[in-house]
Amino acid sequence: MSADNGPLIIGFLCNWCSYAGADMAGTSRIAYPANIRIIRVPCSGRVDPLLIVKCFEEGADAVLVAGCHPGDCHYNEGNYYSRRRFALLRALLDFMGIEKERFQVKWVSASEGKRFAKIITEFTEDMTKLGARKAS
Amino acid sequence: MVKEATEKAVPNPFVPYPATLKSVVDLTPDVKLFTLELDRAQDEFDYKPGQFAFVSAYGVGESPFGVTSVAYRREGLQFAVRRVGTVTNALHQLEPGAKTGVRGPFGNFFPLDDYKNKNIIIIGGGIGFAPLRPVITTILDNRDDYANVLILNGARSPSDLCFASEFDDWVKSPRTKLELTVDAGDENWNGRVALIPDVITELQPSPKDAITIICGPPIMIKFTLSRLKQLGFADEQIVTTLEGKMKCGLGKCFRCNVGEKYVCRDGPVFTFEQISNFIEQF
Amino acid sequence: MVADFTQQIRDKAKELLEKGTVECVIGYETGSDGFSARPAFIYESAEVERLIFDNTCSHNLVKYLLNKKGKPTAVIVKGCDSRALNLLLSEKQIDRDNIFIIGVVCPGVVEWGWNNHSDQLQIRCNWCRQHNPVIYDFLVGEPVTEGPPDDFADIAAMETKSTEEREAFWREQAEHCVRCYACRQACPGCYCIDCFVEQLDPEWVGIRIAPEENLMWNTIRAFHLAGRCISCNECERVCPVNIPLSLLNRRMEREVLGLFDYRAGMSEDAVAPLITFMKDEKLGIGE
Amino acid sequence: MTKIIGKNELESWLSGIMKERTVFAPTRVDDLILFRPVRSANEIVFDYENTNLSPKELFFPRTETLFTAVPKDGDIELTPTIVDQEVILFGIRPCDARGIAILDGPFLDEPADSLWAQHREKTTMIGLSCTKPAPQCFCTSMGSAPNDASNVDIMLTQVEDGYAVETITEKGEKLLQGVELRESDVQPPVPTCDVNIPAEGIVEAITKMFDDPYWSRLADRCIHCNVCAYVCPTCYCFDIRDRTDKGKTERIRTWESCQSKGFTRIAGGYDPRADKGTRLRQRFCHKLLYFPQQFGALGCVGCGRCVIACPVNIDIREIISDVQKIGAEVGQGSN
Repeated sequence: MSADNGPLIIGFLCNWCSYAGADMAGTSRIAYPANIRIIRVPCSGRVDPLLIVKCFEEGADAVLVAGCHPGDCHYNEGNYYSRRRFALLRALLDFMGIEKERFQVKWVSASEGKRFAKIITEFTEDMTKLGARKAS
Repeated sequence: MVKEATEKAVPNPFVPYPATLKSVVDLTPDVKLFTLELDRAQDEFDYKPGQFAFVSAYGVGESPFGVTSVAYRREGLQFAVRRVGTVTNALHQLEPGAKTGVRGPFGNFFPLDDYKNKNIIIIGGGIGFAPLRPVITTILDNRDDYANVLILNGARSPSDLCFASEFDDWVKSPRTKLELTVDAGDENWNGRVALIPDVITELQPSPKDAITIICGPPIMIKFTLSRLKQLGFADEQIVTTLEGKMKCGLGKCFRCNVGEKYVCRDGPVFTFEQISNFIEQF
Repeated sequence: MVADFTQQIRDKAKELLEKGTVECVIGYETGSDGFSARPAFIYESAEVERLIFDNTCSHNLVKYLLNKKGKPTAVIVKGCDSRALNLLLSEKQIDRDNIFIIGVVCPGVVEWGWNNHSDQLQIRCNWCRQHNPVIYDFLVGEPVTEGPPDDFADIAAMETKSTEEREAFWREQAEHCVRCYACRQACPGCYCIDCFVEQLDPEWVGIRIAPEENLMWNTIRAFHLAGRCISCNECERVCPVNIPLSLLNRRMEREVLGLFDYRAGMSEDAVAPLITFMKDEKLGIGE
Repeated sequence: MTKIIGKNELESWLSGIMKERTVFAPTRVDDLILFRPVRSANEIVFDYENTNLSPKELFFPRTETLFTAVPKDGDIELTPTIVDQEVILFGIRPCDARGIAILDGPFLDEPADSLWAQHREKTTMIGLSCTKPAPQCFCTSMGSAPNDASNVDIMLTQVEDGYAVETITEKGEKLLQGVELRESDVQPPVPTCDVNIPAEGIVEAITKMFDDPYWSRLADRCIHCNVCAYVCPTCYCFDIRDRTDKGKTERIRTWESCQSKGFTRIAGGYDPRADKGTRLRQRFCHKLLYFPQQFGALGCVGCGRCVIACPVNIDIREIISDVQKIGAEVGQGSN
């Protein structure tokens, strides 16, 4: 959390849906907070839990993984696997002292530009309320 | 013991000498020749063929490399670095003018004075040729001190042959033969395609008054060694420079030991007679 | 009752070695303190007298089979250890035909330690519902009926703490950790050739042995065991600074049980939860 | 005449020191006994066999920055680490103190390791002799003793009404300035550690049986973790790599153990000690052969920590007697 501009959020966005959704938000001039640093990944299934734990270790206040709605995955099964993986990871992180709210997974399709912006805005507000992570 | 160590404000032996990268030359697709110059004159150090030094890639670490230049030519410190790990990858991204660090010189060296008037056979495989180049440079600069010289340089493919630009000078030198070989040729390669041990059997070098200096991957040394033995070479006539895992070069981290010997301080240059007496088989 | 376990094991080992069914029997022998057991590798039938079985036989011997690939080997497994056999079989790490399994109905194992004449059962025996081996070729002891399902009381207790308290708890444990990797080396589920913690490119976990790096190590190690840990709790036993690793493993075990009704190592051809899925399952994430 | 300091005077003396200098002492941390900085005398544990981890960590930390490299106007500024903190190490056992003294060999051998030298210089050691050696202890067989005071600055030995005080070095004297000690004619007890391990002639024996299959059989049960090396007061192998955080690069030295898989793997993947038997042999040969050959003393002080901590009971004392037996048989045999 850099003191002045609020929580530091890392966002892993799947190239086919969520990243396109973010583009959609941009092209339709919908503003959303700049706290999120977006990393484009081929699929939510590509996101290794190591990446998420590394984000928290390096000082991120929150991490978002956004992918296609189950069934729309460009690679058919990517989000099915990642859904299970992140359900377990969130439980482990919470158990180890990283609040559940700090790690969000959202299914955002390419057409949901508005919804994407809403998600990011709410997420940033929640994280601002929650405050910086003590550890970093 | 502790008293005077701290009193004379013991310098930290792990801090490298600041150096600047003068030039980077591609020797082969994955080997670059780095020329470094120490920033501070008082750090200048003398070194002999066979000695090595650690080169730093700040942010990643440091690795030991045989110094491939010769001190008396004053052309700066040269290292042939093959891109194989994290440090070498980082080094390969450095541009001339980059700041780095050198720690050394470490280890013993090829006792070239003892080889005077002898036939010298120099066998190098791939990047293993890097520590042998200063030996060649020294011998050819004092050509009359030595009898016949046979240089055998082998590599995976023609483009992997190290120091190709110097082959002509070597061949021009009197009583010097240069044999090249590759594991696999390419369309414009009309030279020998064979493994180094087979080339030894083909060339049949005579063990009389001869010293063989060999360096390369362990597998190549193993087979070449047995062929040389078949030709009558005795263990003390065959010299190599061992490659061990090294982290300090100071005989402290105990990563490079082969039995009771430290490769970094007692070596890296050993004769096979010495190596056969190590309690631990390398 | 446990005494004749030893004799049955010795007789079976002698028979297997003399008939040449196996080249080696991996079991337990008495250690250098004359009391607690340690792993034993018996190659000659004359040596079977070294084999023993009592309530200090804590080690999970299954992982040693990874060093005996292609060599017919017998292994002695307790109830919980036997689940590690199914884990490694289902992950194609060992070959069923090369292994002769001597299963032992477990009498419970006491706190293991050199010269530590403890008679207190290990914590894994309190939550144990697997006294009978799940897979065996020869069974020693009479199968027992298991108690009520495990209530994961230790995990519930930890969850009563606030997030800050939990964060502080694991941070302090991470300060003790010296990264000796005994937990990984003892774990039958940890057999990667190049473990992520030692990878240099990318360097996931830095070189420092420091709380931040240690936290990352313990978190990902626990995650890699999610849906695979068979709760033999050897990781916690071997830790030189007594980090309660079972809390992490069992938190994942409870989550996997809850979400996928799956317990690791229960059958040879089980499919681990993270390498399969059900299209329309609701896991309370992403909606 | 024996000088005595009462328990309360000892505690008030230590509390006084704590005001200006950091005092490390054995404290209970969960169910471990570890050397930790203490803020008050009542945190100190006095009746303990030995700490779980050895005090070597105060001189050779598990992680230490050798120097920092910071880019500064076109150049890279190297700043070697300076140890400026004066430390008092209270409650170090004689075997551990011998371990530290032994490690002066490799670390202060030319070119001396400046960090180890500074730690040694800045640390004053107050030893606590053992009243009742534990079952795993075998210090007398390794050249130490429960009351060996030769490697500490001050040696305390428990007596009925306090501690007998023996001042060994001037560092100890300086620390004791202004502390009045009672004279008494009570003789401090001389505890014995009567475990006898046949370490005599171990160097010759282990040389003879170096290639014996004993090592690979022993390595069967070894799981190759690093516990034995990290609890040991005389293991000193290390690894070096860089770490960069927000532009500042540090060259970090950390503990490493010969049992780790990549310990001797060189570029290109060749590993001269790939198989288990040779790696396990390396550990015991370093302590019982290479170290004595280079520095004279055995590389083991008999503290018994590895005996307790090894998950599969690889007991160095059992190995020493095995090596002697096999060395003798090999002796009469072929060579």
